[in-house]
Amino acid sequence: MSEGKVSEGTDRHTELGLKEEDLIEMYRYMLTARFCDERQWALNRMGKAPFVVPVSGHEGAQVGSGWAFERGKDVFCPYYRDLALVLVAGLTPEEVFMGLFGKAADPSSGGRQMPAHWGSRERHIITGSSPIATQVLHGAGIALAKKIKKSDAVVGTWFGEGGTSEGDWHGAMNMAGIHQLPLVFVCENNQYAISVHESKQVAGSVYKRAEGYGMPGVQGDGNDVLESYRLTKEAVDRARAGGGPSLIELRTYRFYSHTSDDDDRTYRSKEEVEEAKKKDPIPAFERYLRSIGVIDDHRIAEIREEIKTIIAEAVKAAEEADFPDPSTAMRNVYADPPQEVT
Amino acid sequence: MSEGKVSEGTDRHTELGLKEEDLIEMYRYMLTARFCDERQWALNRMGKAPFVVPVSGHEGAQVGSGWAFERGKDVFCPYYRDLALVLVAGLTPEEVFMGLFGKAADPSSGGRQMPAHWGSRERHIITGSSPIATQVLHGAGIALAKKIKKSDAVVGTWFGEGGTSEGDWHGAMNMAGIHQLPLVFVCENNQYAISVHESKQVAGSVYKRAEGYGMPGVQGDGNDVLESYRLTKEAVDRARAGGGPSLIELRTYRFYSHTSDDDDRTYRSKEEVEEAKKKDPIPAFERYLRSIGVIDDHRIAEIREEIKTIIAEAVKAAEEADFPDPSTAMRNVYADPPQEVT
Amino acid sequence: MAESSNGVTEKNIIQTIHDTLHDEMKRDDRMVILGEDVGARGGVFRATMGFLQEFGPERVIDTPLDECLIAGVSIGLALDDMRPVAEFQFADFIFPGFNQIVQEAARIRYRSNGDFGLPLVMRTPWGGGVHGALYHSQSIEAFFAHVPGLKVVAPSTPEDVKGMLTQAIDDPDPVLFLEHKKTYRLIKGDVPDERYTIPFGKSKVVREGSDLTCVSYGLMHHYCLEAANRLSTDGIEVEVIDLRSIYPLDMDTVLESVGKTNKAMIVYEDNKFLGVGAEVSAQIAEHALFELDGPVVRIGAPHVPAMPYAPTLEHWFLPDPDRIEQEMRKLAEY
Amino acid sequence: MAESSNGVTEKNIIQTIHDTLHDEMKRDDRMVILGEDVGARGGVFRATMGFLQEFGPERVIDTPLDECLIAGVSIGLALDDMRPVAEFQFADFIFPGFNQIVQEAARIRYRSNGDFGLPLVMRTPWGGGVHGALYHSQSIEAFFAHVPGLKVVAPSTPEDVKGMLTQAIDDPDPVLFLEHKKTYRLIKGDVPDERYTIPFGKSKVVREGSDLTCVSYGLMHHYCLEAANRLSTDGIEVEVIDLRSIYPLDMDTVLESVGKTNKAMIVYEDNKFLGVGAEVSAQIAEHALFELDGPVVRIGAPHVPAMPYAPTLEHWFLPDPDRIEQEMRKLAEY
Ligand SMILES: Cc1ncc(C[n+]2csc(CCOP(=O)(O)OP(=O)(O)O)c2C)c(N)n1
Ligand SMILES: Cc1ncc(C[n+]2csc(CCOP(=O)(O)OP(=O)(O)O)c2C)c(N)n1
Ligand SMILES: [Mg+2]
Ligand SMILES: [Mg+2]
Repeated sequence: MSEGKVSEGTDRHTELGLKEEDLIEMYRYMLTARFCDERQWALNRMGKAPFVVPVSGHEGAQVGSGWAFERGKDVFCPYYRDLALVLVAGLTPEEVFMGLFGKAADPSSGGRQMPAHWGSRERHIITGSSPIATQVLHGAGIALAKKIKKSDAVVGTWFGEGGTSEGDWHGAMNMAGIHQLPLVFVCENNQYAISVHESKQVAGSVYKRAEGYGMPGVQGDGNDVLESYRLTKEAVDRARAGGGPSLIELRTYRFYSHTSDDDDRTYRSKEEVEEAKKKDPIPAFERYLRSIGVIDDHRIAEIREEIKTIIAEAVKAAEEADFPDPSTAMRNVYADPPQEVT
Repeated sequence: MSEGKVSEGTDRHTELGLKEEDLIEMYRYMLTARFCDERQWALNRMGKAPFVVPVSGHEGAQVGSGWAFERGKDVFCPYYRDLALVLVAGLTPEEVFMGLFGKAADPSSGGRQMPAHWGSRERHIITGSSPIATQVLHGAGIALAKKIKKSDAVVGTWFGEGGTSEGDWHGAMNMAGIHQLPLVFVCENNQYAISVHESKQVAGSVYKRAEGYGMPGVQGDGNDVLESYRLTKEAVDRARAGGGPSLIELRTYRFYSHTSDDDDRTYRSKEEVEEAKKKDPIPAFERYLRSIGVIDDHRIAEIREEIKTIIAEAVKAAEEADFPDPSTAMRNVYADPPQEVT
Repeated sequence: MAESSNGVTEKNIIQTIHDTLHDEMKRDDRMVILGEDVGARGGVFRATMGFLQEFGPERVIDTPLDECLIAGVSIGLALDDMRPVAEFQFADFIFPGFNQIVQEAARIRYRSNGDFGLPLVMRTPWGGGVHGALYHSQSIEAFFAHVPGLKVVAPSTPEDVKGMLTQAIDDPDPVLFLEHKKTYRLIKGDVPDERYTIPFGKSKVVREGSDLTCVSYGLMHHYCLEAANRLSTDGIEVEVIDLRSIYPLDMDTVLESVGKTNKAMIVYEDNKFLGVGAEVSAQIAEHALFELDGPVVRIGAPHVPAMPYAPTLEHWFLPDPDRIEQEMRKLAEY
Repeated sequence: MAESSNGVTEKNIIQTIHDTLHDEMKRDDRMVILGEDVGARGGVFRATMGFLQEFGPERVIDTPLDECLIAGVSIGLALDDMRPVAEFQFADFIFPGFNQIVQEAARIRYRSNGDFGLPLVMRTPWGGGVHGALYHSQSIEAFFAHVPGLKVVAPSTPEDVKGMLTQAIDDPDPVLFLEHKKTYRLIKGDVPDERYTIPFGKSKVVREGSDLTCVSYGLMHHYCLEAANRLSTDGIEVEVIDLRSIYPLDMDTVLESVGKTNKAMIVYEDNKFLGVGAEVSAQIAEHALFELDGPVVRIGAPHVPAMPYAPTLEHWFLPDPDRIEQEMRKLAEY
């Protein structure tokens, strides 16, 4: 992994089959995620959002990997960190803020779950929970269904390096390997699970585990959106062609604390964080876009302004929206609700 | 893995630091296990033993790997198949049959557990249960204790290839790799978990998983007792010297059905079983012992007779022993039993 | 298989399960069966015998030895509109899948506010009296019935087994379908050949009586019936109710009966403390207190970790018709 | 930390836990603490703040994110004569370890007929009212109290927390030590500086009364006390019992109180169905039926999968002093 790879003036995207419109859209998603994040932290400090899960730092890995999938056909099994990814998958900023506030219009859960517990049947985003790594097995099951149905849809599942420790992950890797499922495992390795460093989390290394399960494993720079796209696209194409699963480890960093309940100063130094921010995926991608002449200062300012406006409106709509009515609280425990047991 | 390796006349054992007495003892353990097994099946057919877990076929892997540990210091975390191993660790045939009948004098459980759920604090055999692969995590915990105490004891844990599928196994491999624990993982790969073939059980391969967890992994012929010893001894020595964990995959075969409740004819052919029996670890080791002149026909007949006598007496003693008294049934739920909750 | 006559066939319970699963596999392509040894082996109790040959390895899937995987993959299948019927080889071995079942399967509909649903059947053999010792005899219904979002049923006759298994497969929600393994071959009965379902949440008065109400399920139901029949010769008439469904729990039938008999007893082979009998008893104490002429009696297993192996201890652990008869007599005479 | 005077110091609950663990770590070399984020982070609730620095990484172990591992490795440590105190970061996340806890930890002494024992403490923050939603609000005591071989305690005051945590560490058997996370900073009290233990299986009459008996534990105990105090101004005197220990369960104290007040209510924030209140109620129905002048009332959470996030729904879900007061009044006036 070499630092700043994306900023050089070579045309990397054409090789990858990406058009300039793609690049702009990817850039917009990255920025949207970043600005949503900044906004939700601000709301948290204002006492308006009790709980925030930040994405900042992961936008390159998420948008790059997410872009490799076909929306409307493929299936996303994300985890809580994946704000940028679910935007790519089709959630809107307004929906994100509905979830942040726990409003009735939150598409993920109607205000039942904490923020960042994404889900949307319509967008093929599988409902997620808090217990770590359960979604990877759901991904395996969905991929098995696709295989049984002879569909050419591909399933992606995302998780942190901490998520690789649970038995669920092991089971999903094993199942995918045995049945050569159309499943792409994407590890966003930011070196920490809350405070626990990778060295106390992962014996050996994440991507090297792939071989033991009979699938290809690669490691790449998650701060490089195009590299993240390239590695994932190869895996998605292979899976779609019947070539089975892959494991992709994207190295990145989380810029904020784990959540708004965490304080990262107990376990990592300010210097380390500052150092990591130098590899921020957004300016890196901006440098690339400039170098190939797709954007300039003016266009950047314009885009930023557009996105900020969208987010401001989203926040406003979400703030004004209603909380769920307690009279609805007994719904959806079962499809046919029995009487409340009292 | 080449067939019949042990039968050649070269002196393999001296290289391995084994004396002739060792060889004879190892041979006796293998035979004892085999004869116990034959006897327990006979008792089952006579209606005297409701449940039997066979060992036949695994004696080479178990005695070879078990012999690499130091009794009285090292710790054994076996699974139900490990009759030969627990004999090496110090259980007597009489104790084995006490367990088979569920008698009060069964040292493993006083008749509480099914047969083959081994345990003996005195012999450092950790109490086992039926749920697969839980013992490997206990092994990791004990190995961690040894490391904390700066003891040079080594822990061994045994399991089938089916056992590698549970999350417990993954967790133990991870923990052992991270903390470089003095733990040796021994997989007795007999290609079946009840009826499920290895190809539907293990993606990739067992021993290749080791690298992903940062530890050495090797595969060897489990029907070759000396090879099983050699590979395990290397791992035990390394662990004792502070070199961390290892994974050893010993390829073998189970000759009988999974248990007396199983019928293997539904899932594997008679021919396959017959073919596997040609690699029986016991005659193979006999050939080796003959070839180096340690035993001859006469001595073999003598040893067999001795062991049969021991087993006959063991069975008799166990048959005559008492079942546990129901008045003891509430004991040992807690150290200080509360009143029965009625 | 026995001959069918008048549209009914006599079968034991394991045969009923086999045939019901078979009919449903033929009926709905989306149904897949997965678990340990469900393929060539046809399941260790033969519930899926011959299925692999008939339906192929894509619909009859031998999984790795990992119950977490079985549960999690089944959830994924259901989310993609398949109809998974998962087998956990023994109830005692479901616990590695506990997190996936309790935190995921049970909560997916609620947490997505109905956006996702989960038509999932989890079958598993439970219960004791088969020399299975600590790890092949357990009762697990209380753990799961405590979890909103799950349905838990434990029918005890072939007819109910077919109707409720069919219902479980039709059900849009996750169902834990408990099969008492001692009843597999012990209990026989007439089973209608036609497809039918029995709705969950309806218990059944199997024997009418006026002296006391006895509530149970699974093997214990049969033992209670036997005890009640014996007492009848002494003029004591016990009303015997088979709960069949643990959640939803049909307390209406129980309360109505208690209103008539004024005495209640609950018999279960699970550990007594916080077992299903606790809930039944608590609901009686809440809703029918002043109808009672005697204490609400619970017969359950002693507070030891599951059934021991030795025949002496197994016998000590498991309630049997003798003990139930005694307790019934005592309560009737209270 | 507050000043000590007369050998007692005022502390909140999380501080009490921190200090108790700290004292015990100093006292016994064999004690090790393991869990997620217990090291540099000092635990997400700061229960082990500073421990890594003081006791080093061999006794304060950040584990991988795998609760099955945490439970299983702790069992191994205990089997080799260490004194593990495992932290599960939230009660809601203990379930991947369910199999190791229920099948292994709980049964090791029994299945080995006493040859092996298991001095193991499992601490975990439970309970709601903290905007934690479905997966950071759960009550888990019923699952584990149902399992013979485990002890389950849930003290609610700093003094009890110290005495019972010390007891848990001394205990030769596996103990699930439940800490209500909403009480961590909410509840303060005097804590004796000296080492002391409070035996399990003793509940506590915290407020005497003659009109009805109210049994609860955890946060609900505080809410019940508040409701009872309010009612006192109207001349209704509620006897309030803090269970403290779920298993062993001290029914003697409860039954004695019910014998006096003739009315019983159990309040818990877990789902009502098959929650701890079911067992308490069932035992009352079995042993004190004819002492009762009113139904045995249970207040528990509705049958939805845990607490929702939106403030409107969270409020709806969790019993509060207002609702408890109402129900108390109704029962007192019954
Ligand atoms: C089963 C379970 N255990 C513990 C937690 C608490 N927890 C939430 S996030 C987290 C760390 C996850 O780290 P990682 O997988 O690396 O993802 P990251 O947050 O770094 O993106 C932990 C321990 C949980 N949510 N689920
Ligand atoms: C958790 C759990 N699930 C299922 C079982 C049922 N079971 C007992 S042994 C076995 C197969 C084990 O195969 P393997 O690990 O390869 O060992 P082998 O019997 O071949 O020596 C199964 C599925 C169990 N005991 N525990
Ligand atoms: Mg991470
Ligand atoms: Mg095997």
